[in-house]
Amino acid sequence: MGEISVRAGGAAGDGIASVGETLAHSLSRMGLHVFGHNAYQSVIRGGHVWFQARASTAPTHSQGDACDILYALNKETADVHLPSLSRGGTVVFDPEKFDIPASQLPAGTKALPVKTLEIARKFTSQSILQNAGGLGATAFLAGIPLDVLQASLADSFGKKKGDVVDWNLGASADGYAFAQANSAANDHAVAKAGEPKLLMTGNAAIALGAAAAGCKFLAQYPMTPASSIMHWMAAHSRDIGVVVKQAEDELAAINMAIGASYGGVRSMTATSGGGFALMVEALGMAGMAEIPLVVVESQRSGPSTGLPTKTEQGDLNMMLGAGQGEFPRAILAPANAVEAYRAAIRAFQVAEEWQTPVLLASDLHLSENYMTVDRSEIDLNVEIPSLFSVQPNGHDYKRYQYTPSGVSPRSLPGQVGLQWIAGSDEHDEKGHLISDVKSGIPVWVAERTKMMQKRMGKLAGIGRSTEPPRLEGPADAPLTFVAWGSTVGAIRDAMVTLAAKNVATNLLQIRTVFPLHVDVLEAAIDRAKTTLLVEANYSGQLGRLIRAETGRHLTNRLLKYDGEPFYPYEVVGKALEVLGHGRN
Amino acid sequence: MGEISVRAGGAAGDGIASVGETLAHSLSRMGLHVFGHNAYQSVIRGGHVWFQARASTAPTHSQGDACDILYALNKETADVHLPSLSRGGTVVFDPEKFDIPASQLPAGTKALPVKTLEIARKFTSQSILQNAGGLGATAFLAGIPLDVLQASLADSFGKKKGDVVDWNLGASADGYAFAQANSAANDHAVAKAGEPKLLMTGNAAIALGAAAAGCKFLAQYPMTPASSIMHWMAAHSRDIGVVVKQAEDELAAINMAIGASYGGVRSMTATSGGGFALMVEALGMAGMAEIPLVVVESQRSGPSTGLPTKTEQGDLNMMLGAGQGEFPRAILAPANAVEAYRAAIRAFQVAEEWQTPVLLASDLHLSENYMTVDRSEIDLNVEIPSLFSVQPNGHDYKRYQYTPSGVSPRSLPGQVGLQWIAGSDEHDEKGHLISDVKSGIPVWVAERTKMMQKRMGKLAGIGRSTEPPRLEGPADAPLTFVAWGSTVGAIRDAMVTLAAKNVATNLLQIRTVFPLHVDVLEAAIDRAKTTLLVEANYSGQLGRLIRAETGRHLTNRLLKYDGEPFYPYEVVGKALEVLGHGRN
Amino acid sequence: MAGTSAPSVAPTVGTLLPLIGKSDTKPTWCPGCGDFGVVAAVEMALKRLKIPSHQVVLVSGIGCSSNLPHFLSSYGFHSIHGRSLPVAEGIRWANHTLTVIATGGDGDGFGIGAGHFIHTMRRNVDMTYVTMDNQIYGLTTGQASPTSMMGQKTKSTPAGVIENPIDPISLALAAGATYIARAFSGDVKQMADLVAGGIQHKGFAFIDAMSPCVTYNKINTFDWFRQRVYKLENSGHDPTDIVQAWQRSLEWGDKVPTGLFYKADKPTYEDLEEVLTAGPLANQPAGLKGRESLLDEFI
Amino acid sequence: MAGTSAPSVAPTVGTLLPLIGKSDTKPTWCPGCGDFGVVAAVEMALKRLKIPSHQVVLVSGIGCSSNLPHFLSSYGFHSIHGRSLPVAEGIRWANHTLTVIATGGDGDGFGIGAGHFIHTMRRNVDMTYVTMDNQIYGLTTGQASPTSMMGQKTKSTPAGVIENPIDPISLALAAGATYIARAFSGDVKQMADLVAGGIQHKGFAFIDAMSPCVTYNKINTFDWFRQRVYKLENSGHDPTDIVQAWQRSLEWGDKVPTGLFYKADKPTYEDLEEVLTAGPLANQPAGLKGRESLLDEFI
Ligand SMILES: Cc1ncc(C[n+]2csc(CCOP(=O)(O)OP(=O)(O)O)c2C)c(N)n1
Ligand SMILES: Cc1ncc(C[n+]2csc(CCOP(=O)(O)OP(=O)(O)O)c2C)c(N)n1
Ligand code: SF4
Ligand code: SF4
Ligand SMILES: [Mg+2]
Ligand SMILES: [Mg+2]
Repeated sequence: MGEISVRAGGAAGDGIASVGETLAHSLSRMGLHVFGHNAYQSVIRGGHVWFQARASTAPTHSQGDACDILYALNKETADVHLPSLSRGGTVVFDPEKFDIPASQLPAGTKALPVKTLEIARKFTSQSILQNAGGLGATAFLAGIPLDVLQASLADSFGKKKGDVVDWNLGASADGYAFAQANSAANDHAVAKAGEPKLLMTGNAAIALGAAAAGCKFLAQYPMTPASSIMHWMAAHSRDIGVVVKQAEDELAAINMAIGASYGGVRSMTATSGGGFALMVEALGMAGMAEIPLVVVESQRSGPSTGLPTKTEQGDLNMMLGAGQGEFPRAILAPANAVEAYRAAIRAFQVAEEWQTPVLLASDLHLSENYMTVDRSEIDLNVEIPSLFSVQPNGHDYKRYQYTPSGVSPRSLPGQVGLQWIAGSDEHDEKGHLISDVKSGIPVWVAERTKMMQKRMGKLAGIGRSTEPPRLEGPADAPLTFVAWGSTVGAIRDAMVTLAAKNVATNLLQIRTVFPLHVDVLEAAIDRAKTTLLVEANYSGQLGRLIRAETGRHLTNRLLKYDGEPFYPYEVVGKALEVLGHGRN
Repeated sequence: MGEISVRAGGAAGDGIASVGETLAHSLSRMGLHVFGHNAYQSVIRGGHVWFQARASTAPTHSQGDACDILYALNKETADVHLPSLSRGGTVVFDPEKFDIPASQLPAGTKALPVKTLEIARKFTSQSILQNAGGLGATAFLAGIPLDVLQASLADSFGKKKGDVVDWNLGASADGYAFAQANSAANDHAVAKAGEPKLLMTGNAAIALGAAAAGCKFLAQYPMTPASSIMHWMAAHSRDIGVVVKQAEDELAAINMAIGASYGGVRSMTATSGGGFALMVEALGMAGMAEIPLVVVESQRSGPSTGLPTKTEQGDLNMMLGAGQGEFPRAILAPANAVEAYRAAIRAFQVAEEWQTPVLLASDLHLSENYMTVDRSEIDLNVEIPSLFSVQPNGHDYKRYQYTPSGVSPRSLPGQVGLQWIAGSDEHDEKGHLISDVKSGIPVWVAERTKMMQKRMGKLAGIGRSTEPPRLEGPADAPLTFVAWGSTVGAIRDAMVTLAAKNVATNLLQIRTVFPLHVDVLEAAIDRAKTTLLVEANYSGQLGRLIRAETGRHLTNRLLKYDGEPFYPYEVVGKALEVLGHGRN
Repeated sequence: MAGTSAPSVAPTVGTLLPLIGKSDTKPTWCPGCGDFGVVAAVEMALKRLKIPSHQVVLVSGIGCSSNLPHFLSSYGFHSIHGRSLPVAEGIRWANHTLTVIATGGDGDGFGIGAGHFIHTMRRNVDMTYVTMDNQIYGLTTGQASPTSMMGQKTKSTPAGVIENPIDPISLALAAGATYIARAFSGDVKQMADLVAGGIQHKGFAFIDAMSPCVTYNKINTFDWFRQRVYKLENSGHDPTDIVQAWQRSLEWGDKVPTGLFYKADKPTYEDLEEVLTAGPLANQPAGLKGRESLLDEFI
Repeated sequence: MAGTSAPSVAPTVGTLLPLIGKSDTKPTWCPGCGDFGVVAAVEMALKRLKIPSHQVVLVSGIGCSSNLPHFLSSYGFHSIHGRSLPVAEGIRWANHTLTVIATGGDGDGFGIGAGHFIHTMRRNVDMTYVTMDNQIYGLTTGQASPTSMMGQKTKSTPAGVIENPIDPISLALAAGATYIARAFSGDVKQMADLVAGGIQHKGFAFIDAMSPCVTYNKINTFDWFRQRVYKLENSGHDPTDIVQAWQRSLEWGDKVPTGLFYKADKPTYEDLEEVLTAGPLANQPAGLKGRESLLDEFI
């Protein structure tokens, strides 16, 4: 198994994300599995940002722990990241900018000074070009062939042509050549391993999945880490025929999406916790009026504005409780890009089949990081039924007709003779108000109860339409991880490490956070020898939910709420501790 | 024990609430315990509304089940309510308006036709005066002395004097005399039982408690059933020196209240579920910036607009989950007017001591119904510490200083040398941002963790400052009711009925819904022989919370979500069923 | 609706389809409420324009006035307080062959909904918005509204309102609505004309319908208006002149102008949204079948 | 603060207290960002007026611009996106001896905050509001804002903006602000004068500070403004005439007026709120001790 991790760091505005993306793309084009971790701050220029591209012939589920090559654009990067440089690793830097004393180098690592500014000056006076030289040197150390690097680099400029592209290609070649002449490639340097893979962020996967599921309307208000769903959709809007509306706020965004769904198109909104808080009221309206709706909630570090560019899984309680009163909902929780693509499709299907809001829970770690996907894993051929299925039956049409499933025939405005009034008030089968002159009158009191039961009854069906928890790994392992969402990635990586240490573990992934598949879950927990709950929040919100629904109390916990993603070593350490192997 | 229930019904706009309030006030002035249930619809005129005043020499905790006297202003009232007329009861109506066929009268009841319109015409052509005659007749049947009735009636016009008042007094005397001449008083007719009691709605009790606790600022947006908190405060604003601001929406209301609290006054906002949904985001800001804040959430029947004038306890999940990320909060749940008064005071104390938002969970049944309170139960002498306790220590002042309790010294704008920036972003002890250029840097990642722990650590102290669950009734009873909020009332009444049947029960009242006092609760549940969870919602939200926190699953449940309050007979029936006594 | 064979929601031309009429729900407004005039005017306008009832969507928020959609025979969406406009926009963009009319109260539209009001107007969405402005919160039993006049005593302002009322007309002018009118429930004919004009107008049409609340507003009564209203069309007002419109919008007191303040021709949002040039969104094909080339960007 | 012996938050007169200055937090804005000009102007204005730093509260929402309170030495509240104005109102009413200045971005104030913007102005709350209007969403890395011009290509509008921008000046006129100005970060002196004037003004003062985003808005740059700005005070403009102000507010394109558009004297909200006539709320006694007679109404 060949595996390498390459990290580049600098100040915001230095172009670190481009360097990182180019490296990640080069590696995925070599047919490697790649995970690209983009770490940034809530500031546009300055501060400290970094990007880690981890590539392997085996699947990569997280950013990994250490790095084999560190490209440090400034001193702060060296200070912060040198401790993560693994034995045999190399730090690339420009001695014209700062120096790295030998004493700062971890044992068994070396420094490769590359005069990136000098290289750049050969082409232009724009200092940003320095990145190209550093990129070239870094790529050589990682084992990326020059032609692969240069193709990725050229493509990153899109359709742009001209000097800038040429300078970049030239400088990167110079950096590459310099490293080749002055250093050996890293011991872990990778080689081409197969056909190019797709590299996408969770948000791109969600947007793509939504479009594939028939989404025609996206209303959104910018908010990290959900914004890039809108950016992707807006960039493709005309090409794929999706109307993208940046609303004046999240209140408008969700209400527009609800209106569009009522009006006859599949629609979606996306936001993060603070924006979702503003959508809480309208979510209940979708539940009450039985309007299909998909809402992406990409969590970030709270409470309140919190750490806007850092990850967390702290909004589960809010998603569970969003909206006054009770109505059926589903909460899907994909762990990586492929799962996100499929969850988006399923979200639309569940929303439409059960005529109710569906939440797709993401988080910054999933939404904004890069993951490889095999082309064969993305099936764009989604069956999309017509929404115009109801046939006129004139005055007798009952939009909210009682049915065994709880789902009633839905007409769309413009259909002749099937008018109805969607409403947020309680209503009867025809949609007529119960809330005013009928409320409190015994026969209507009973009707209200029935209508509540009809709506809430859909939860059973939603359970059948959504994915139950999945057990991954040897069934009889001594330890069962329990987790949801992107946290699953570090666990999957940790399981490989643990297996290499002859410690078998398995993973119970909660793919649908609500409604929980209680029977499956109870059976799995009861079968587990020892459990370890892993969540990126303070109080163990999934653990609480599991206890509320099954009574099972998962007492071993690895909780983290510092904004950083889980590192596989943390999971490994905790697993060994729980198993009594002591920390390693 | 003397007990009587008097019900008046008619169309909205008929003045039913006035009739009912006058009856209720007359009864409470007689020193009786009174519960006044005001049932109305979401329509200003027309529809069907009624008011039941239940009075007793023993405490009344709910509207009771049946009525002994029914004053039917229209036919609909007779149709809807005659089935509730108890044996020996009388229905008062005006034969000029409609007739009640003998066949419609339940066994053992009688009709007393009173020509209320004719009486009214002696005084004026305004038909609304008819109520006075009917009121007089009803009062006589109930045993209310004429002078007590007339004093209440006159007082209900406030400082108004003149013809209208005189006409009302005259017509009520005529109705009274007519009933006296043509009927006997009801067998359950009550008599003066002691000193006048106070009669107040839950909302008045909350507003009074807030003012007593030192509230100086209320920002609110009208929403049933919370509006009358604002109405009471606005009516007394100048007298008691409280600024009342009707905001443009609930977003503004809570943010104004937060601003005012930061600015140096105790402040509050109040709303119902839909409005609370809009406050979710700012609630988290109060948690993050550690701003004391009291939020009253008076629940009504959901989801969404639902049944706006009907009751429910369906918002617990929302209150628990409100806000992205995690921050400490408390949720207090009083059951009646006295408890509401005290809970309001405690809410302010907890918010201030722990510098965090406190929710006061009410519902329509508590907020808008009338309950008697002994004057001695209302202690206005609340100790109110100065908010200006921090002394300048210049440049070293740390607004978010780490302390063992998690509470840090708080200065107010205007204090010299103690400037700080309140913020919704993560910050260090001084309030400086961690969210931008520091985020992700290892030392600050650790600082973030510490700051989260400081805030969340306050939950332990909040637990000590709030009321644990209370067991009421014989400790060894075979059945333990578990309930929160206004639902407790019908249970208390049911316990009396059950005791009379020699069925002992007790009640575990959850007075603080969050944080739960887990030790006390677990012990109480484990000690209980059988439990019965009673909640006004679909899914048993408290039961779910209890299971989440204690693992105890309360499987016997009486859940109701039709908008109507619990009736004691429903509780009695379910208790007997659970105990295997069969329904009675 | 993958493919093009899906049933269409485009107007069925040439067939005689039912026009709008009363629904089987009787209005629950107080007798004498101004809103009766508004529902009558909306019905008249739609009938006059011969728009079949299945082509009409009435969207409202929450309030006495917002019950309106229940009383007519079209499609409707009785949404939540303050959000009628974004819901209406969504409907309109899903299917811009529909006639979308938002209705609601002054609290709904200018209080909690103020932000959407401004933004929908600047977008020049091609729809009509009729506010039933009674200068009070009716359904919540009589608190001050954003259009309540200074000094008015209400449940929430027992000592009188102390903020300047919003003037919806000047706000609409500032925000860029392209058809701006004031009507009065005491003159249903004029109101119907203004609503019909608004529906025909290409762009955002706003009609502030003064619609007295006979129960809670004892100041701005039918009589109060009758003594003050005068018609702009009889007063030499030029509705294409924005400065004149602005000056007229300042008149409120002894004289209250009704009629069309302003009208302008500008491209609508739907004109400018390129995706909609291919027809109503609800009729366009959905999904990405056969669009494998979209994946190339991820290599 | 039961009783009157509580420490007072009223201004300490006669003592020489520190004026505002820079805080120990360095601005994190991009080099060249227009917001540097705004923070300088606010500091200059406050210094000139000699308001001690403990008497000042800077309130903001969320955005690049909303970080401003951290960079000065006064009290401050860096709140949530769009809510600076209600937070500021609450602070002001808690203690109306404080100088309350709200600051924030165009998205913060005119997008998500539009409703509060309108309502705070109609109330004529005695405070100052300075928007750092860069016609873009900076902190979220470059989406269209409510003041982005038609056609501008951004991350959220790759085919160009298709809605008319909000004009904050005309909106403020329509909503009843009593001091309305436009400033430009390229002229810190004028901006400081306008901010100082706004602080001194009794009533709601709004200063739309055009503050170019050098990273994401490549259209409305410093140069763009420099080529267009002219000063109202040099142009015979009469800021007491609302119709002139309205006409000037329509100018945006080849010419962009800066300076004071409008100023009027009207009672403030704090003047009219009777409870505040007894002094700052924070200094008034609290609680109901000895007020047993209040219970009589419940008999
Ligand atoms: C979020 C929210 N807040 C408050 C309410 C309560 N509410 C219902 S109608 C209404 C205002 C009614 O006034 P208006 O919009 O003028 O309509 P009117 O009844 O006068 O026609 C309010 C505040 C609500 N339904 N939702
Ligand atoms: C409720 C909510 N929605 C969205 C965001 C994300 N957000 C942060 S700043 C911002 C807009 C920034 O634009 P502007 O207010 O113009 O300030 P600028 O950065 O341009 O100074 C947005 C949308 C948020 N913090 N909260
Ligand atoms: S309360 Fe007023 S607005 Fe509501 S229905 Fe009655 S008259 Fe009309
Ligand atoms: S992104 Fe724009 S607004 Fe933000 S700091 Fe940079 S230049 Fe200023
Ligand atoms: Mg109104
Ligand atoms: Mg901006």
